Amino acid sequence: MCSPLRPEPAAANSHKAPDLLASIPYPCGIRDWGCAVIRFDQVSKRYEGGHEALSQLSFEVAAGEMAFVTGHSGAGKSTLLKLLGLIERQSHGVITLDGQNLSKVGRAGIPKLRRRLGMVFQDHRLLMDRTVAANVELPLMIGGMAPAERNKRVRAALEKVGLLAYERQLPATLSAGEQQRVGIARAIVAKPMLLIADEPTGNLDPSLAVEIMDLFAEFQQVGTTVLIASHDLPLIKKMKKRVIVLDHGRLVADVAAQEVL
Amino acid sequence: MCSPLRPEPAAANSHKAPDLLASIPYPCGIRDWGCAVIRFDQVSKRYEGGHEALSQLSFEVAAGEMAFVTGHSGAGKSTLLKLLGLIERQSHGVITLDGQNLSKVGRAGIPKLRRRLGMVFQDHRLLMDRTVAANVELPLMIGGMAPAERNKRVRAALEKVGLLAYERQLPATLSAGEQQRVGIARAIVAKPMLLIADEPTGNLDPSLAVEIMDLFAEFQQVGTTVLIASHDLPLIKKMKKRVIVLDHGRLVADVAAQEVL
Amino acid sequence: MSTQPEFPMESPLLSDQTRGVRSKPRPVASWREHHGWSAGSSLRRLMSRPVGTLLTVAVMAIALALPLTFYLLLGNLQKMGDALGQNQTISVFLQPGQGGSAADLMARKLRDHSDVASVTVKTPAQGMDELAKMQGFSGALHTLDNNPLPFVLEVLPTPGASADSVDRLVADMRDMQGVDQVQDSGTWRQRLEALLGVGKRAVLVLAVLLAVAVLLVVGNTVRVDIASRSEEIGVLMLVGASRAFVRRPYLYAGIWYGLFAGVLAAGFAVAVELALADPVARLGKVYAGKLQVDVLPPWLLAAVPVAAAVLGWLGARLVSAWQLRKAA
Amino acid sequence: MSTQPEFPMESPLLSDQTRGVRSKPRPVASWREHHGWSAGSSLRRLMSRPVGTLLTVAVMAIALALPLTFYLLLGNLQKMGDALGQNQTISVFLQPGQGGSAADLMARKLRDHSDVASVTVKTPAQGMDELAKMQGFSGALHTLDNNPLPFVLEVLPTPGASADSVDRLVADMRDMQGVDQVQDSGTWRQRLEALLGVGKRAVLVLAVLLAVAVLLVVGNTVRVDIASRSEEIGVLMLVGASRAFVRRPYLYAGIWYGLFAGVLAAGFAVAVELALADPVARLGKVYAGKLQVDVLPPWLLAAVPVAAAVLGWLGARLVSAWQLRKAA
Ligand SMILES: Nc1ncnc2c1ncn2[C@@H]1O[C@H](COP(=O)(O)OP(=O)(O)OP(=O)(O)O)[C@@H](O)[C@H]1O
Ligand SMILES: Nc1ncnc2c1ncn2[C@@H]1O[C@H](COP(=O)(O)OP(=O)(O)OP(=O)(O)O)[C@@H](O)[C@H]1O
Ligand SMILES: [Mg+2]
Ligand SMILES: [Mg+2]
Repeated sequence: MCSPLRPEPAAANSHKAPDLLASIPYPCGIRDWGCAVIRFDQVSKRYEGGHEALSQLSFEVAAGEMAFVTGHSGAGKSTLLKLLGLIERQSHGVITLDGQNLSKVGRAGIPKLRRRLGMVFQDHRLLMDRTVAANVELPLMIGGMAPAERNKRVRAALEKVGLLAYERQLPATLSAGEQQRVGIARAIVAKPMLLIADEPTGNLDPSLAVEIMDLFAEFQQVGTTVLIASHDLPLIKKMKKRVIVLDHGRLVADVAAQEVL
Repeated sequence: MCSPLRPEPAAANSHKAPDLLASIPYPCGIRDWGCAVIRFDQVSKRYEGGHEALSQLSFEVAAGEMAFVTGHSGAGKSTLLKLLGLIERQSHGVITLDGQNLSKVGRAGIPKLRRRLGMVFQDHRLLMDRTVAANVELPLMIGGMAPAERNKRVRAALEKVGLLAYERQLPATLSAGEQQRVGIARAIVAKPMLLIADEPTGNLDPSLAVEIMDLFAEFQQVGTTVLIASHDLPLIKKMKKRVIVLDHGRLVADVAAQEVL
Repeated sequence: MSTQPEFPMESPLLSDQTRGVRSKPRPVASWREHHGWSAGSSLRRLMSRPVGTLLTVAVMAIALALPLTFYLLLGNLQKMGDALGQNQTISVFLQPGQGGSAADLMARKLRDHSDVASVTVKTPAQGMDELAKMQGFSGALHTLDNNPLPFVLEVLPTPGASADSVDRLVADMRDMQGVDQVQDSGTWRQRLEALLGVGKRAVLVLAVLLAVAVLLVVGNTVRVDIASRSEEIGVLMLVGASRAFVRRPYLYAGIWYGLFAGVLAAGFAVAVELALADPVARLGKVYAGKLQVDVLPPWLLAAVPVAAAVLGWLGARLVSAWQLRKAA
Repeated sequence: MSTQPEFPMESPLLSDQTRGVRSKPRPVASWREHHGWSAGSSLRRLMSRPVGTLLTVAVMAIALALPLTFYLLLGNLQKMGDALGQNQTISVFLQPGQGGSAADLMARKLRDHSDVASVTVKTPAQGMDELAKMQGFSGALHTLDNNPLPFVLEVLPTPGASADSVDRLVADMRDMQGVDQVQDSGTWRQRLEALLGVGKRAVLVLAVLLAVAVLLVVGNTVRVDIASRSEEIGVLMLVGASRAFVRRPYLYAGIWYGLFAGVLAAGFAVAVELALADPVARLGKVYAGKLQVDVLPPWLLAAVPVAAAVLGWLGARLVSAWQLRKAA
């Protein structure tokens, strides 16, 4: 069900869900295609120190859409993604995620919501005393999946990021780029309905970065909504997806996929 | 004093110290211009897990030179820099730093050596419970500088990376790119004789990355030797400095500044 | 692009059409699994830093061993007190006129008293003999032709009788007809009671201190454990773990700490028992074998680890609830 | 590019031509400065997590308070023992033939003995009076015309005399000429000595346990403190800090922990003193005011925080040396 307030995506914003997606039946079945999965309505975030990291942000991301968030260092990209993961709470405005008003999600609801998201963090956030495989397995273990299936999925995810050989190692013995990919594997292993990635290619060389972006695009192909914060403009241009540009916490541009040069 | 084994830089390797530098009296006075500050001689590094991160690496970096180390994720860039900071020890070969054989540096000598280096770490390594200013002040405090002078230098360094306004904040309240710049400020504040930066622009947007690189170049101008690991090829090309390319731990190319396209 | 794209995971996973992790709900199995995992991993974690674990367990064990030791000491003191008390007879002097039959009658009456263990009748002749022996001038008094001593009843109170009930017994006997005087060597008992009073009060004070100490040590250890893993907790919660899930390994850690500390404490207590055996045995000799060392009952030694584990769990539960409230 | 490029720091820094941080060596000033900073920052750090600090300090304080309490208890027990011992007189029965002058001579001789506090001569008449009163048949013995009792010397040993020296005194008196028999109510003293023997042994066992506990608590706290800051330590060492520099705040933390715990422990001990005052006073009544509560001397109360601070420093020193060896 679309949120009733939602304007037609193509009308209000300068973007439209790619035609290609319209033909694919969405496996989840609880939402219509092209319906807003993420909806920011006049959202502001002022940190305790008094710094306004986001101000009056309004935009929507449709189900099955892939979008980049970009902007200078300190523009508010991470803050935006943190609001979606309920890591921070907005100061003003309404955020709707899959029809759910995030302000209404209480302490008990946070874990449930996070289990439906896949998040890649800018600082990796791996458990240093567990193996790579155990790190990737975490969301599945928390979800209570059976060990045999868990194992299969973990290996599949690690294979996707090219780290199957590192399965048994501790994260501390990996290079920064390898750690980043472990974080990506952990985010995708549970097949989330929404993938949120904060600077997922910051430690990757250009060719690997393209591979990872292609992986995210693959997820989009099967209906996962993908939101990626990145400052890597050449890469963003290459991907030809929607781009949301922030500047000092304000939305200064929202370029539809077709319009990306 | 040049190490006697050292071949003429311009002869053995395909690089030469820029002419400009030759005219500047080096303030340190303990080394000749163009003399090798860093010398790797058949250096290999095999980690405990059995992985050979570097193999038979030989190269020199002259005093006052600025060089990039690049390569794919896991190529061994960070390992190379860690050997110079004595964070890891090589398995084979000889590393000479400013005429000193690093294998001969004992436990007591490590802090002394590190105080002459400025290191930017890929994972920032800031103290989360001290303010930005206190973090940047660390090397000066350890060096025993007087408080008034310390304060002056800290403000100068923070101003250089554009974070003077964040002086009193805790690092946790900064964006990733801002944290990275704090790490850079800490590395330059003591005016080290050798600057080692591991992916210093991984979290910075392109324009800021250029600014930071220019800052490193400024340091080179006054005689500081600079070694930067980076996978940002466009940026590296723009800087027109020497580039050392690693691939699976092997040196596969060493491009002199003049030859960078 | 006319074919439907595959889900970007390997083929074995494609069969499952639902998204997310809860493909087949199996709450009980996964709950049991995570309990097993938590118990195992928390144990491995403790084992992976043996020195730290040993230090913590040792501190807790000492805090647990002290009350046990006091229990042991107080038990032995009480036994000693009882043993000392058992030698205390009360002498009831009958009036000079009372004869042997009156004495026997009275003795029979007194034997029915609940606080009386035994009554011995001492004739004037026996009294004179004893007096002569006791006062050290053997034979001298035998020269007296007219024995002036009265009949005396030697009353032994029941071993466990309290000072109060003995006092009442003495008063009762004083009021009996034909009794001239009752002599209770009461200072003895009074002194002992006073001594034990101080001891009991001191043990109470110490027991309170130690109970607080046990709780503090367990709580502090778990607090510090959680504080040092705040990053791990943060990560777990970021990937969707509930509070109960995050807490589980810490609760098991608390249980393990308690269990090990309890076993060690029981060992300590047995060691103290052995250390005490020698002096108590020497004391026993004074009473010609009447005194046996009071040892800790096996059920108590077995209960200590269990109770300590419960205490560890409780401390972990309290502290983790308080600390996780601060986590995001 | 013909002008020399400026060092990329602001102008006030350009005047200094040397590189690095050691522009003007000022080792003593910077050393003092860092000590002050370490003391201050470690204190602020403890204060910033008051609950945790309080828990740790409380655990340490209890471990420190226990030996103090035992010291107090043992002191009071010893006093009681002395008080009980003071009532013990030795009766020396002279041979029937010995008259009053011989008794006086002997008494004078005995008074010179170092273990003798006082000697009282009891004439046969006094003896008869006492006997009559003691045995409860007042007047009956007065009818005897021929007093058969000998002279008796009541010897009171010096209050502090040990059981051994009193035994020797008894043996000496037995060997004296004109002495018929020496009666030492020795079981009393023997019992008390045995009791105190058990008590001393127990206190020794406990004192060892507690000394270990204090060290463990301090060491464990600092260990955990350092372990939880391993990242900070790593960073400090990466930017060139020496081990001594890194360690300094932890040593100060150890000192602070010890100091606070010591003050708290002294407070605890005073509280225990007050709790003991009442039963000891009651015991004192038995001895008609002869017994005074043994209190902890002020110098000891003052020494506890100092000693605890030293202990804290020591624990921090040991553990930090061991843990920093593992750091890069
Ligand atoms: N402590 C370690 N133990 C074992 N292997 C290690 C360790 N550190 C690094 N490695 C391995 O050595 C290789 C080189 O690592 P290094 O960190 O030098 O790569 P890098 O070039 O810096 O990569 P990135 O661009 O991703 O940072 C990697 O394959 C990594 O897995
Ligand atoms: N916890 C916090 N408290 C106070 N201010 C904060 C906090 N987190 C972020 N900020 C501030 O909010 C602004 C936006 O931060 P954010 O992390 O969203 O930036 P970003 O766009 O992700 O930057 P980067 O590319 O460097 O990661 C920054 O100026 C930062 O200093
Ligand atoms: Mg960010
Ligand atoms: Mg690296």
